[in-house]
Amino acid sequence: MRFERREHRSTLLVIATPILAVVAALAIAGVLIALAGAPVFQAYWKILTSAFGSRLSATETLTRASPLILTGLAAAVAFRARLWNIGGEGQFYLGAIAASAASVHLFAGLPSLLQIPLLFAVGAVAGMVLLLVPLSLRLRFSVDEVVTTLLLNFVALLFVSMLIDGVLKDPAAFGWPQSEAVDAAARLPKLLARSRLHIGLGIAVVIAFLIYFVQTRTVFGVQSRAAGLNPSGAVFAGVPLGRTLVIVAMISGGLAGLAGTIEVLGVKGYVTTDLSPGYGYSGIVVAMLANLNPLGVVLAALFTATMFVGADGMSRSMGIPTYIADVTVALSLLSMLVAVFFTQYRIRR
Amino acid sequence: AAPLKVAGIHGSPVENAWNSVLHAALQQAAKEGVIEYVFSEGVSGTDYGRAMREYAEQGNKLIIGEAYAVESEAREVAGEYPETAFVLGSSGKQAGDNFGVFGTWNHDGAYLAGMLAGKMTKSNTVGAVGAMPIPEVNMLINAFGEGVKAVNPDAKLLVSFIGTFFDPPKAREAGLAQIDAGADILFGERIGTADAAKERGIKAVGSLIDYTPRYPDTVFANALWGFRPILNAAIADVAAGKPVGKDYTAYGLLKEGGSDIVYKKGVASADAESAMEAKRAEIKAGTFEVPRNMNEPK
Amino acid sequence: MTETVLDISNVSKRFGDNLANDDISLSLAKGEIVALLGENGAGKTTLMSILFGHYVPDTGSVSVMGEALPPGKPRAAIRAGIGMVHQHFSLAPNLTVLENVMTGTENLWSLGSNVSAGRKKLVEISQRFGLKVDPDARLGDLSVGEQQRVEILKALYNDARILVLDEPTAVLTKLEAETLFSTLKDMAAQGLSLIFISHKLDEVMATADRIVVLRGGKLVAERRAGDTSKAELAELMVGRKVTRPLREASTPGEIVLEAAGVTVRSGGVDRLKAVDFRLRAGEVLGIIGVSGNGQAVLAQLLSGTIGRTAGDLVLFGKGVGDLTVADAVANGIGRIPEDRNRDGAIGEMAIWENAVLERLPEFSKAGLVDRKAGIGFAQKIIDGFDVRGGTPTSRIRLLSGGNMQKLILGRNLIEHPKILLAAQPARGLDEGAVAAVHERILEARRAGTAVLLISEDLDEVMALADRIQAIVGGRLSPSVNAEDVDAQRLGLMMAGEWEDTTHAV
Amino acid sequence: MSALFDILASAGLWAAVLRIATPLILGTIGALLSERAGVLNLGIEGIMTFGAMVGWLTVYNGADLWVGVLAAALGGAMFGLLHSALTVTLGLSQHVSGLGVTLFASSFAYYVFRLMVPVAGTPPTITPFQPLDIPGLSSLPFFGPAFFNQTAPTYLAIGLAIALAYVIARTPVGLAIRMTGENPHAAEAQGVNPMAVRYGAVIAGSALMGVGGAFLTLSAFNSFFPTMVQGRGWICIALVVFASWRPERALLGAILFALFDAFQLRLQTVLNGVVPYQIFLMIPYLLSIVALAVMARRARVPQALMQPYRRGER
Ligand SMILES: Nc1ncnc2c1ncn2[C@@H]1O[C@H](COP(=O)(O)OP(=O)(O)OP(=O)(O)O)[C@@H](O)[C@H]1O
Ligand SMILES: Nc1ncnc2c1ncn2[C@@H]1O[C@H](COP(=O)(O)OP(=O)(O)OP(=O)(O)O)[C@@H](O)[C@H]1O
Ligand SMILES: [Mg+2]
Ligand SMILES: [Mg+2]
Repeated sequence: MRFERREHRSTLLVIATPILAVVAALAIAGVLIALAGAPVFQAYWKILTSAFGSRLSATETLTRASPLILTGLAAAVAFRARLWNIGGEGQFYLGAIAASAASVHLFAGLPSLLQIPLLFAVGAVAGMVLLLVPLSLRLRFSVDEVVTTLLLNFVALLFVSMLIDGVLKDPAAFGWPQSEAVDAAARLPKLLARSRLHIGLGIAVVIAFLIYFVQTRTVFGVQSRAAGLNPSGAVFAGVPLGRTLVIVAMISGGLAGLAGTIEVLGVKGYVTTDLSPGYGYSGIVVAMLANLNPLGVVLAALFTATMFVGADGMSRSMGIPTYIADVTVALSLLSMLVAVFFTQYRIRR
Repeated sequence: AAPLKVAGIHGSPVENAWNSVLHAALQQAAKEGVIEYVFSEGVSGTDYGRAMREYAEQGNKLIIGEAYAVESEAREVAGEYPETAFVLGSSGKQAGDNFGVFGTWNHDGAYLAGMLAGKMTKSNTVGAVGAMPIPEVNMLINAFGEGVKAVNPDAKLLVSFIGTFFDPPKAREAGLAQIDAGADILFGERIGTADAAKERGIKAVGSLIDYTPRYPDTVFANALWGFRPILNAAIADVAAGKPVGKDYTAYGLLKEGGSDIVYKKGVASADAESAMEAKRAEIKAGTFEVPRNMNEPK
Repeated sequence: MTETVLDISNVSKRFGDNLANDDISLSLAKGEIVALLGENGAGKTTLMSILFGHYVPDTGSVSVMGEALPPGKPRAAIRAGIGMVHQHFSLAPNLTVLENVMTGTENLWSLGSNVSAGRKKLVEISQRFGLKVDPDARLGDLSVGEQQRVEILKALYNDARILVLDEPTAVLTKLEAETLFSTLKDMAAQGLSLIFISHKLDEVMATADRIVVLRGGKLVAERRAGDTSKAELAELMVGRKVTRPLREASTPGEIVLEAAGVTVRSGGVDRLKAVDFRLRAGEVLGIIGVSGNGQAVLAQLLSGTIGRTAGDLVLFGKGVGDLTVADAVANGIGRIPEDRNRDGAIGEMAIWENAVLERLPEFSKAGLVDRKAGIGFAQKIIDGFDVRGGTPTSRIRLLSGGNMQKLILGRNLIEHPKILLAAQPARGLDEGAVAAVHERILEARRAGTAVLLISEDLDEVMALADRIQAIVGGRLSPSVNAEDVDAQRLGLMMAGEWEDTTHAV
Repeated sequence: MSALFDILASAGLWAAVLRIATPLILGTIGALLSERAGVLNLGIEGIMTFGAMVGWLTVYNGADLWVGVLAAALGGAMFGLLHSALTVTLGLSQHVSGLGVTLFASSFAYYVFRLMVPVAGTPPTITPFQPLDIPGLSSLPFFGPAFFNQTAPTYLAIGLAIALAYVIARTPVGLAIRMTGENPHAAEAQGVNPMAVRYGAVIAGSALMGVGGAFLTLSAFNSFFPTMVQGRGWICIALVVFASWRPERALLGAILFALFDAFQLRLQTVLNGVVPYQIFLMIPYLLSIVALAVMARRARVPQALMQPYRRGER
């Protein structure tokens, strides 16, 4: 058996495979649900209604998708240029802590219209800086960035933990390790009252379109792709390799930092070490599901959020262990990865 | 009356001692037919707000849980669901009519256990392993230390924090480290500590739940905390249509029957035990109050 | 005829829509040397991969010494005595020579490896066949020629009785190639049977007993070496008469590019040492040399991918300091890189993107790429330079080497550059493609383009260049007129002996 | 200063070091084995979690402790099979598949645990491995309590690391693994099936990871809890780099890291929080990055690491 790359993809294939993947994932999850003694089809229905069946569930799904779009874009942009940024989680946290510290200690009192953009910039820069470290190691010493970015996640998280346990600790938080709450003017406006949905979703979607445009239409987009696919060929064609990768890293790290910023300003208001349930890591999977297409990232993020919020809510209403939510997400991600593969390859003897 | 619909939202897995106290009380109440109980565990800060909202929308009347990592958001949610009563573990204050709080004040028991430990230590060094230096943990460890010093002013207290709420092997390592540093009795604010004591054949004190059955030869005393009195008070308020926006902490005090010490008789000397029992009676009578020191123990 | 050691019968193999091998039968006698000839993509490597078990044939079978080989099992092929030297080296740079050779040769589950026995055997074989290597050297530290030796030793170590070599000389110098072939002949005399693939007809004629020609996946001809000629073979391969174009006399114009005392230092070594040359419009200046002597550095310098350490570059009468890629393109310097897959193309990108990548500023407005114009440009190249096998939007990886080379040539020549820098422009190409590339270069020369041709292939340089300079150890010889020299003289120049052959220009 | 020395001179510290190191040794050599064959396995965190759970559950249901270890190995191998199917057969991106496996294996472990073990107030326990009494050695002064008072799996882990070092450096199968990690095409050309080698290495490596996780529940502790692996898997990934892909150095690296950790816990009792504990925890990660920067020049990274191998594709 071997796999042969498809040169053409039929529309049917592109639509049918992901559906098959979801069906497969739900079938396996169904077995586990049945093991818990719950009626399987009712559980499926609950997954759907818990994700979209009410105002609350729909807004929750969208709220959860927002940071995933940004971390997914961060991964997609970098992977396009073959910059393996596995450090989205760390960049997310650094962005969050930088923005919240800036809001408390630098920009407190500034009006929203001024403060929020400033904080976005601060958070994005923090994410960039964290990614520029492994990038410069790669450019200078040719150190593979997969492991370095991965390791920096833990350094960043410990660093944040140290800050919120030290200099940035909120004195009013009863000793709980968390940062001081951001300025009220720094909180992102809600899209809907009585929900957690904030304008971060809109920002994320707009950025997705922007990136799509940059990648497909601009000189930089073509050059960064060339740099990723064949560095020495790109150099021969006059692509400034180092500069291109630096810009890519800045965009990627910046987006992950921005994700953290938006999450902290939009949802929580302060930083703890459980601000992110792995958004940085999920972003990588989201990006792969989307085949690194920025618009696809929006859909993949929505899909991932739907699966999680749906299954999580289902577990609560069916009274089965909460962990089924993560199981379902993992299964859908894995089967979706396989599905994406089969849209690109066919089996040959 | 139909049983009250109650939901529990646990930030940690329900094996975590603190959550297990809530969980056991809730399960017991459900078994007695007082309430109908559903729960979620291991709910992260990001998901906590949603879980609260979902349970509120599903028609639960009382929601029990922990606001520590989500203090402001929890109050926000309560504001949005005025029909639902929320009673959450918190270091903060109650809010509005439907947001009540409770603290974990089993420091009375810790003080009393400290009195036993102070008399038992031969190295004049005792240890305490805690999660993080947050007020309630500090208060507990400080109370234990005060109890030790009350009977043995020369004794030294070693304190370690493991930096997380839930890593038993790590708590065990921290306990071993204290034993290596000379401690011969450990106060295990965190589960795992007693395993170190057991391994080295010394004695340990448990917190929140009764660890003695689990470590029969090791854990000789426990600073118990019971949630049932708090739960009962909250259920009664909800059933009576009274606002729950108050502080339920006091129901957890020894004086109110919410917490206590349980200990294995005959491990400490008879003198030590009777001195301790005398103090216990004073606390019950309200004539003695264990100091509440929430500063990080040094 | 003596005993038959190998029998390939009725092998067919299809990749997608492409019938790579079409009912091919071939046999090999003990001690015989067979050359396999064919255009790029004719199916030679595919056939050998089937023989070795890398690929499973759709139909047909292979048998060795009368015993059928199970398909798709390299291990079985090795056991049966087949050794293969791959077109692209299959070596691990981080392992030692001995480790590279010994991999897979012992029972995988034995508890220890008999390294000393392995070393002994390797030394023995290397002495017997005259292939000297240091068993404990790290492979990555060896030269390409030495690596080629390790490839062959690997096959011999497995007691190969049939040795298959896929373009073994593509990366070797003429001298290395000659040594290799004399070794191969010795081996054949000792009873080894050989199949080798080559595009170089001289080698084929000089070495093979029998020549087999593939075209479009079919076996189209079989000749004994004595009964054929280069011309006939070229025609059999391509299916029509092929003749390499001839250089007509011309008068060069003014000097367009001049190097005076240019030195390039990198990694603490002077890669180019005070190099001087002058290039005139309408002439071809050939630079010959054994690989590793600085021609790659010279090409990089003029392509704008590295800078000088000392000396001056003068372009159209003006000093340019260091040339960047953008300068080069803007000044009308066309560039054909030595390694088309590594430098000349981004395999996963579309043909049109590859066509415009180095001149994106021309095909963009305000940072936005004009896709339509780019596709139009690519189509013009495809039409004008007879690039077959793809449309502007298909990935360039799908083109065969010859067609990719035509595209690269096209993107440089279509706008009539003033200077063309051509590094090894015909490397690895089949006879038909070579002729096409040469024709284009001479056409550019007729139109007044100044061509700097860097090549290791003396025949190519003698056919195309007006003047020739040799590069040895980073030094450039004075130039000689092509008319005044023969292969022998050039050989001496490449060995660094040019003092007495100087002809000033 | 003397306080620091006292800590280093205490037998308890060294006993703790070996104990803390054991799961790291197992996880690291597991990750190392599969990386040597060219496959990065970021599934390790989840695989260790699953191993911890399934090993414990097996013993809880009445099986012998060693049967628990075996179950953890099998459980790990199962996820190794999944990771290989995705990355070796299909050639999917290894880090993405690994992250997926981690998410799946850990949540699956929690779910199964919760289904199998009814929620009780206190976590149910088993009787874990007890320290082995090695005649003659265990009673030595200092050395006895420091090094010869460990449970059997600790000695097993050390033995396995040494054995793996031997296998990789000195045996034909080790050479085949190295060749596959350096250049799978070359392996194939020598009659070694790189797919099979990768499957084998990933599966065996994952089994080791599973056993590493099981150490936490069968020896270091006696119950299973969700999230109990606490990032130890990621430490192992760092340690592989730190060890420059050599099992014997992985052994040292794990011990060094454990020394940091044990020392840090003891230092708290002395320094009482002068240096934030986070600093200590960061050190192994930062050291690995530095080690990588120093080593990358010498190109000791398996050259085909993370490169999918597809037969018949160039
Ligand atoms: N792995 C593959 N997948 C798909 N098609 C292939 C593959 N390998 C070869 N082909 C097809 O088989 C044909 C023959 O290729 P092959 O490599 O055998 O040519 P060749 O004669 O060795 O060429 P060259 O002289 O350039 O080495 C090609 O034209 C190509 O279409
Ligand atoms: N893996 C592959 N998948 C699909 N097509 C392939 C593959 N490899 C080669 N081909 C096709 O085979 C044809 C010839 O390929 P091949 O590599 O043999 O060309 P070539 O002339 O030998 O190139 P080079 O000179 O670089 O060796 C091309 O059409 C190419 O697209
Ligand atoms: Mg070829
Ligand atoms: Mg070929």
